[in-house]
Amino acid sequence: MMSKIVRTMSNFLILVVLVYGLYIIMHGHSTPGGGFQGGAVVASGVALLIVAFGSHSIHENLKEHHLSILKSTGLLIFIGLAFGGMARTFFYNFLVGSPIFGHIPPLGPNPGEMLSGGVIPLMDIGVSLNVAGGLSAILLVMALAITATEVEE
Amino acid sequence: MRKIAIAVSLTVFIAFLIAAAFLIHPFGSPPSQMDDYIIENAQRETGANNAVTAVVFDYRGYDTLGEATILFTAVVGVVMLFRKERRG
Amino acid sequence: MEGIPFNIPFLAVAAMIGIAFYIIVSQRNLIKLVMGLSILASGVNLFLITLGYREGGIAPVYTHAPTERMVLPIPQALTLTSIVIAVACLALMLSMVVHIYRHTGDIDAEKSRQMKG
Amino acid sequence: MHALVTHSPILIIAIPLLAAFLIPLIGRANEKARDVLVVAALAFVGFLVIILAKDIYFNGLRVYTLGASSSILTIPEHYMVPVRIILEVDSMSTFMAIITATVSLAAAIYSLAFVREETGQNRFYTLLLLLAAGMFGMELTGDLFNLFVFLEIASIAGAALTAFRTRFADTAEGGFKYIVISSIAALMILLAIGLFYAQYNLINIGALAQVMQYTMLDKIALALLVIAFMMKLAGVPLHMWCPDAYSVAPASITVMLVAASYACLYALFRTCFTLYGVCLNLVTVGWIVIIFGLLSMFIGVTMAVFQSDIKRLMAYHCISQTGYMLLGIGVGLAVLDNPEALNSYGIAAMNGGIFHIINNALYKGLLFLTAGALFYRTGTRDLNKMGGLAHKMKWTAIFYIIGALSISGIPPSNGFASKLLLYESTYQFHPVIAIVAMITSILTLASFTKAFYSAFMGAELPEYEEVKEVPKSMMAGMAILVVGIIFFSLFPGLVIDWLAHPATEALINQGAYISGIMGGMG
Repeated sequence: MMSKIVRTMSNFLILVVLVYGLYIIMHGHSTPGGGFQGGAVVASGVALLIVAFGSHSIHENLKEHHLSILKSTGLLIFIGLAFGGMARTFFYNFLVGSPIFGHIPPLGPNPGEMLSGGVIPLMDIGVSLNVAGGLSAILLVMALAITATEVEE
Repeated sequence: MRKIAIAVSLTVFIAFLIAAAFLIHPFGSPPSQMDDYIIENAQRETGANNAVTAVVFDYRGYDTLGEATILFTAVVGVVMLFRKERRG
Repeated sequence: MEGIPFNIPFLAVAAMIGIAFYIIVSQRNLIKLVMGLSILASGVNLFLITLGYREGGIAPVYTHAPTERMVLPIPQALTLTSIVIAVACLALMLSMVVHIYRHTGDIDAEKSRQMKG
Repeated sequence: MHALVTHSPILIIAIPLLAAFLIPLIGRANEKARDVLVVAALAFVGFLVIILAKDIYFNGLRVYTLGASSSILTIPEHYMVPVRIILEVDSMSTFMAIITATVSLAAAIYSLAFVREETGQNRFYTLLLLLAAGMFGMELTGDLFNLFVFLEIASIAGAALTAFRTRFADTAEGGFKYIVISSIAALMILLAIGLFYAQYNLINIGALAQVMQYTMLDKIALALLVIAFMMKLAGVPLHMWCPDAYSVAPASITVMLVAASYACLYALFRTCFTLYGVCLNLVTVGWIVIIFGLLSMFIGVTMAVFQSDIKRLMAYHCISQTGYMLLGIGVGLAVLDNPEALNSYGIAAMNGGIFHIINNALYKGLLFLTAGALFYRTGTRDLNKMGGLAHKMKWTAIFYIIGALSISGIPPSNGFASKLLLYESTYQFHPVIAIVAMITSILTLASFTKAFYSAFMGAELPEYEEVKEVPKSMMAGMAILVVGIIFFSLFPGLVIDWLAHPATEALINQGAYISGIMGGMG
């Protein structure tokens, strides 16, 4: 656990980090970024908390199985969307042209649109849940391992 | 004896790497038949402005599934290694 | 690259991979071995990303794009995949090193039986 | 039914993945449901593999383009190269998939009792399914980068499972060696993929094979690929990790790791025959493979004779048996552009080598499982500490005898059938090879007889008074493999005609593989 200044500041900074992570996740299909990058940013927020508050006090609120559920859910969303195209082929982008995220932007350089890309933004969300949960779990477990604490089943 | 073998094979390996660096296409002008298709058609086919994301989640989405699975595997592995084991 | 007689970026890749292999075969400390592998992974990633560069190209994103000439998108996707894979491997290797340290009290490859990368 | 066959290549990979993602959620709620899910998923995949294999045997190879509007649309309309990831399945792929499906089903059923006392079972089964999915992915894909990705899934899952029993001192070491070797091999493969991409801007195996020029860069890439796959399948100069990893892994996982090393063997064959094919300097490359094979055979078996740890002994035999497969395939490769020699003994040698893969997966798997059964009851792997167990563990002893007879190539067994094919054909290629192969076989028999005597015969030791037969699910896991061995011993001709020979044909016929991707242009 670090000093009070650091803890107060990280309480504030975690919001900024999370908002930035969400921005990167949600705009993956129109600007550089995406699920992996945004998920890593969110996980870096967890790293900030672990450094500021110490791994034990984080572990009291954030158990490993919460993260496990998070990453399983993310991957199930991802593979579910892939199965969704099964009427044609696995991973077929079945939402292009449909009302949900189906808008196709004008070809060539353009300002970009939020509701385009078909399944891509949804897959971004699934992957980001997996990456955020997974990297946080690694950070938390390894931080606990330094103090020789083992994880409950 | 073993050290000499390692040194020789390492030298040969690095020599081949440097040879490859000279033989490869000049930096900045790669062949691009597969990528040109994506640059031209990614917007039309997927509706995503970002061609890299279009490749990651559409054209090579299956690789990305594998990649997400690898991260999942590694996390499950790491957490499994630090689990509480019943003694005896 | 007019004016430069050879491919400096590719030579940098060759140097990185060579250094990494040297570390892997010469170091006995397991953490250093893992670092060598990490450098090897970075070298290969650098190789993939340099393959896709097109002279004067911009990132292949159409949002507010100034020109039509873009670098190749596929190597960037491949590199993204291989970075994540490298991270995953690194995490697992380090946790195994932690376990080896707990059991033997040492991270020297020679001392804990005949460890050889 | 038709739709099921069309989609079966991807379902074989996606169903274990889906089950693996579900296990963390289901396993917390109900352990029984989780066990049922694991076995049901693997059994269903086995069923899919069989219908896919049947379809391919009758109708030829199948492609599956991921994400395209139709699964057979390998190349986008009005374009000349494939852009998307394509699964390409021929008889060789389904042959390997049958091995993986059988072995993983047996391993999963065996594990039900084997790891019942351990913690972390949810993660164990998740990783087991991911390991199976990684192997299926490697075997069914037609894309080099995808091969790399699934190789990594199999490696990481395998390494984590190797270190599963963390209370023992040497498990983390075994797992660490496995992951280090796997990472180096995988990065070398990635480097080779980069070299191909730099020249041809392609990553699809069939499309690359069509335009392969065999330039200097291609030769470097070939060397990288061959060394990388040799590392992964524990060919002799690069085999040091293998006994350490195999001996510390739980027995059911060792069996899976053996199957994973054969998936790498498959990748090596794909590289040599399909990716490069006739543009190689065939005789040189063929002889390199043969020499690797001879070294693996001989050094593996001589090291095995001195081991007292039963699983280390079997691991060295594993190295030595891999040598036989390399031998058969190497002979085939060396005469690939010589139709006369190919027809008179080349195809026979390849049939023998490929038949040996499935035989070895079955009997080596069975032997590792019996070693696991001994460990389960006695708590040791040291042969010197065991003795007189034949009465207490009757079925395990019988299973061990079946496996040992088969691996040593005693006449009625399936091991004899494949070895005979290899002896006959390699003798025509070069007599010395056949002689070394026979000596290896004799040493194998000697070593397994010794192990049998020290574990099962002799005086009953007082500390094993309480030992009894292993639980039913472990017996069932072993029985699956025994049934396979007995079937293959009774009908070797049938197996060669239906499985091994189509696989050989698929490897030799590079043109069919290319035209599967490129259409009429191949």
